[in-house]
Amino acid sequence: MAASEQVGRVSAPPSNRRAAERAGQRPARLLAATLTLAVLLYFFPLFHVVSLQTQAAAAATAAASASAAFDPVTAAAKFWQIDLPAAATRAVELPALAPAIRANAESAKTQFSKSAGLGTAYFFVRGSGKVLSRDRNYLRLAPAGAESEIVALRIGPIFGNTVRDGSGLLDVNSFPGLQEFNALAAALNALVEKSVGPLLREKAVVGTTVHFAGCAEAPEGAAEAGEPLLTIIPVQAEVL
Amino acid sequence: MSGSKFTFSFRKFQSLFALAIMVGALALLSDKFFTPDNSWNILRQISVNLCLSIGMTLVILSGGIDLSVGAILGLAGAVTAGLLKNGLALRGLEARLEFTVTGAIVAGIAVGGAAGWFNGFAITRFRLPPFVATLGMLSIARGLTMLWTGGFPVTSLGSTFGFLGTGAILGMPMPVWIMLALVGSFVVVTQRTRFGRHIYAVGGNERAARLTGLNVPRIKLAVYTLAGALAGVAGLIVTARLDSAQPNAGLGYELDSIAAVVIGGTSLSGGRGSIGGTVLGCLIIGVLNNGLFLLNVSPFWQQVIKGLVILVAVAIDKLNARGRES
Amino acid sequence: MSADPNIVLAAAGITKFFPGVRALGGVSIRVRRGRLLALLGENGAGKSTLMNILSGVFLPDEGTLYLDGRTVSFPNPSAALAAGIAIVFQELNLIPHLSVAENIFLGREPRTRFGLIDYPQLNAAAAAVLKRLALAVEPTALIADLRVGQQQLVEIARAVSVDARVLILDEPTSSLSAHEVDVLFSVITELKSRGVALIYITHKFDELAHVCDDVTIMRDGCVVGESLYADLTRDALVRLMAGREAKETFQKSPAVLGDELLRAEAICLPGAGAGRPFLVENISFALRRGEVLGIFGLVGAGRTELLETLFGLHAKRATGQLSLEGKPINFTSPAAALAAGLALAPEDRKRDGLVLPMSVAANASLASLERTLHAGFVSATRETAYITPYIERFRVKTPSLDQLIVNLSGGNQQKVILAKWLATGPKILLLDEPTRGIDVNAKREIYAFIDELARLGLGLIVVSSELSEILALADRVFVMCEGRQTAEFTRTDATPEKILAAAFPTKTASAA
Amino acid sequence: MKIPRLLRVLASICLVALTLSKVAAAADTKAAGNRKVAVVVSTLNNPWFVVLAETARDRAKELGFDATIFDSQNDPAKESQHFDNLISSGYRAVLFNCTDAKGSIANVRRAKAANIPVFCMDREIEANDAATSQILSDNYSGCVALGQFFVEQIGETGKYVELLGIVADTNTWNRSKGFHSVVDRFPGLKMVAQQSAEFDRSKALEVLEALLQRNPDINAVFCGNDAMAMGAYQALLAAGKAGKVKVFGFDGADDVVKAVAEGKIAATVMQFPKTMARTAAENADKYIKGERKFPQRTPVAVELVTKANVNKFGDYGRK
Repeated sequence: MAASEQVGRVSAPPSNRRAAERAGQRPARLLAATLTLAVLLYFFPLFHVVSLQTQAAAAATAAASASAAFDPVTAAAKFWQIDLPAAATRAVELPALAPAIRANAESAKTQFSKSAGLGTAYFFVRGSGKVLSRDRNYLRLAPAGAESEIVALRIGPIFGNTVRDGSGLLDVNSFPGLQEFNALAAALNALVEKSVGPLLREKAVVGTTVHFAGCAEAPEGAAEAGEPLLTIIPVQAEVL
Repeated sequence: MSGSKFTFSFRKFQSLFALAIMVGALALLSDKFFTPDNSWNILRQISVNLCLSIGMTLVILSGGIDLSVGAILGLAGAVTAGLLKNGLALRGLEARLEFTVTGAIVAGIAVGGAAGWFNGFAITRFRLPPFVATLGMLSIARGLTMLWTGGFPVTSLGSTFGFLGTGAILGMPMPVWIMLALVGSFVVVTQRTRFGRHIYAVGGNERAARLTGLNVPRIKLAVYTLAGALAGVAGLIVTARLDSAQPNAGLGYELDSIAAVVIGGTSLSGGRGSIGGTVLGCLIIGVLNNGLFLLNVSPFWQQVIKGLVILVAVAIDKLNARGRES
Repeated sequence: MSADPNIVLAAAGITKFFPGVRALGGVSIRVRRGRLLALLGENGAGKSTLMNILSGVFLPDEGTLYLDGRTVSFPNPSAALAAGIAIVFQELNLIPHLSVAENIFLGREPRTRFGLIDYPQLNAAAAAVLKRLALAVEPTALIADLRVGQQQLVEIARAVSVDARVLILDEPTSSLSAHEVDVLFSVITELKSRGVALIYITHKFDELAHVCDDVTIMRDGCVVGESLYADLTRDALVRLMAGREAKETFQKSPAVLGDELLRAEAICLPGAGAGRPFLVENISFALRRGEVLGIFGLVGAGRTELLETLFGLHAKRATGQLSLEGKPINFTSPAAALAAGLALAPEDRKRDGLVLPMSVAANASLASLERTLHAGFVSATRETAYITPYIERFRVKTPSLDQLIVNLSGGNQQKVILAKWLATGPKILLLDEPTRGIDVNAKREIYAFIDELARLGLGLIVVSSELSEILALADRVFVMCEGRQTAEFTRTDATPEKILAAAFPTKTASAA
Repeated sequence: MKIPRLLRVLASICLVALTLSKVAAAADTKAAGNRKVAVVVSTLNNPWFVVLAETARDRAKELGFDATIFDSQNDPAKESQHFDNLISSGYRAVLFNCTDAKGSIANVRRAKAANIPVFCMDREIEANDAATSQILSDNYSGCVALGQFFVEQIGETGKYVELLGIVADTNTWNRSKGFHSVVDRFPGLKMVAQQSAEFDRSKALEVLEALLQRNPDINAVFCGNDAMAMGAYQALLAAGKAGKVKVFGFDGADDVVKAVAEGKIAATVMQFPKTMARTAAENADKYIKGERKFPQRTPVAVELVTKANVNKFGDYGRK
């Protein structure tokens, strides 16, 4: 039966010869693969080992160059020593500002205020006044030339962008970004706390007169009687 | 049943018909559609999904599902970017490994493969349903990505690495080269290798495959490992294109990928489908995305339309399947 | 049509097309009250398609259905069921993780006043139905815990419980034990006496004598004969079915025994959970080259488990000693058994044997893909060249090698499985119910192949629950019952009575 | 036979989809000619960003543009696709709300190289030479103000928990840093827990419920956005601590502004999405008309909303 011979042929056990050949080739192939891999790795290494000392040195220089790019403390100190005192002489006088606010807060804002970007308006204001009372964070003054009003001077911790934006001199676009601009505000606040705060806390007792220049957020309307018209963060102060 | 041959060949080309209809309609509706620029756009845009979908096709052909590819994409991208940027500190040895671009790429793919291997291990060794095992890996890989990056993107990876995502050779963008190479290789793997045939057998009938002497666990392990490694490649492309590894990169990509595979005619119950179909599936999704964009369709409507297309594709597939089996 | 008031259900001129093929061409049948109509025909003759149309699974493309003389149309199975037509399919359609009672009354559950399922009533009703079928299972048992034969009976119970006017049974006995078949026949007799009309599809002619009244024979989508059963001889039946003269009995050539191939000693397989402590208990035997060893046993006797154990499928649980050609071996996996030269064609082709979404060629070459490699890649040319002789040798009827295996008839599917295993060049072939659900002609062909393979020096183990099959094929028979080896006979001293006596358990408590 | 029918189904579905697109497109298209402006927004999954995107689109339409919104779904890669598409189909300008300060730079640079100006809204990109202008919400400063109010409300001693947003988001940290720049100055104020609730209302509810188990004695909760503030309030309500524990949010969402008025939430910070969106659209208009001088960054101040001034706010801005 021809057909059964065919089954006989194809149903013979699997050729062991071929399997043996394959097994013989295996180590050779493995060797070839390893060699190829080694050559590849030599020309295209996956990584280099760097000791931590070298790396620390490199990191230090990197940090140095990074800080050279922008250092809020240096920038703040420069502004504080040079630009701000010059601007203080051009600040609006409190006796002129106070009645203007009392008359119309909105037009006072358009006339006298400064701001960075869109939004909060600030006054840069100077004047003097007699200390009426004080607590941990504020002095309350009766300003000279506008004795019917009250203003508050901040002597506690300083937060926010009032000092940075109040002078109208600083523009976010001369800094790398908003984060740096905010860091500058914090550095300026620290300078206020360090150089103005202690002086006022120490000397400005009730009854003394304080000369000051400082920044204040523009109010939306005139305050109720007995409440401070402005809350000023002093950047310069002198106690008589 | 001599007619089933005809059904089969129609089935093979139904996605092609759909694609042809869409391309024709879009070419009529928008003069911007059939431009070389826009064509490259579409190809570049589908490259990431296609990388994931090749792996997903293998997994689905084998009768499983992989929900973790998007998360693995994120992890691999983050590892590559992190190694490239910061290297790897060896605590005890007072030294650090500074990775070359090749090294970082290999590491990214290896991490993807390792995560995929773990999927396969959980599925074969502990008999977890693939859905559960890869759902777990989804969360694990996301968490590892967060740990590795601290939740922040890793950026500025250098132009050599960036070439993978933004470069071009002979006028063809790199992601498209990578995609074509992978498609070519895996068409061969699925159609012309024993391993490929075994994937179909395992997905078509796992018990029969086992009784035929196939090492089913080893095949599954390989399939999930490959899917992970391919997700790693996709992660490299995404990272290189953005020059940044986002900790939440790849969020939800597993669903796009499953959609592409299903639209491409691969059966979710395994054993039936092809890489070619998946390429069409990705193209359909890509052309649809692009077309809806060019036609100024509101983003809310876009999602509805995409969902409808998936439903219609699968419904047609089911109708055909019913016709064939009767 | 309405001439005979006894005709309950009639179909006239039913035609049905599937893509590219005409499955039915103008078929007419009549089913009478209180009578059983046997529908006979080879696989692929169109019987199942016709039943699917009668039970509302498909709509016919042409033709009319009449119920009590009135034209009806069943757009879906529930419409047919509502009209009183119930069907038990050949493949089981049960939900494994629901209880027996829940399966029987699925979709028709009795409710309490609050709309919740009334479990006491459900279980009581189920118990009554089970009792009618003499099926000793609890209504609350899970389907998954039942044996296949019991599941088949539950399926029948479901159809009986609807009080159908027409009951269609598609090969109901394929996985039933002889005892269970007897119970089924008495239920059929009872149903007939109550006026139920039955349609019965089977390949086992022996069964017809017990229950059959009318016969309709189909071939190639057409009715080729209608008769009273009493008027037909067996030869006439087979001739009508095959469309040619067919000799039903098979003569095996005498065995030429060679060296010992396989020796099994004290094979044990502990049960996985509840039930018997051992599925296979202390089985020993030897198989020689050129020998066909038949294993007979009722469903659940442990025959399938024994074959699976031999094939390395239960490597972790099984104990005992195997030796191949005199050398002790230990199979840790099917792959190891395959490499040693064993091959197993499983009982449930669709579940365990075939990869349905793959082509004929891919199924046939799956176990021997390494022979089709060219430079490490699967070569379609080599695959075709390698596999074609086997496909032709087994006379597989397929339009092409690229045809999906799912489109082939059961007999041809089985032949592809045999081709697949022969292509690996095995020494020992384990065949578990090799002709289950296969038509007469294909069955005879497969017997001839088994004979031929034995003559070529292979060792074969054939497991079957068909006594005639074992008697026709086996050189030696051993009988299993409840996992144990209860008797062994040579070809000459094996008689049906002796074999059956050994197959039935001595204690009736756990009647299989 | 089935095949032709399937084909018909397929074809008709495609046609329906395309007709739908056409209808939707027609609704979006009024101006003729190429005056296409894209609004690319990080997510539409949060009402705040929907307001931002829709205001930008509507303002651009008022200015005679054909404006379309693109949703990046918080994914820089999707955003990148949008940029590729809009570059190749010739858009005139992009009003842009980025997904990531660093990850989005490459996209903006690609647009710039194709001569398409990009106007950032709300979120900053960390480059000075890529976008034409950036209208930014100053999250840090907003939280500085909120921190000051927090200290006023709680006093200088107490315990609080912080619910962070998505940890990968720059604004999460800008807000947290701004808040801590104030509150950390007061050593009596102890943060007993800091956890992420991913800007999500229901996550915040879960996280705070868990935290309350361990820290039943807290005085306040600071939340990185308003959705989390509402979630935190619900958790406190369930624990019977509403009113005893003060909740602080950020964004100025409508429901929170109302809750501030009712005293359920102590304070939030109003960002002005409408102002930013309108300014960006107007800048784009000016650019197309020929103007080239724009400040790189324009911070938009944010304002503290408390019970004292809540009546001035509403509808994502000042009334």
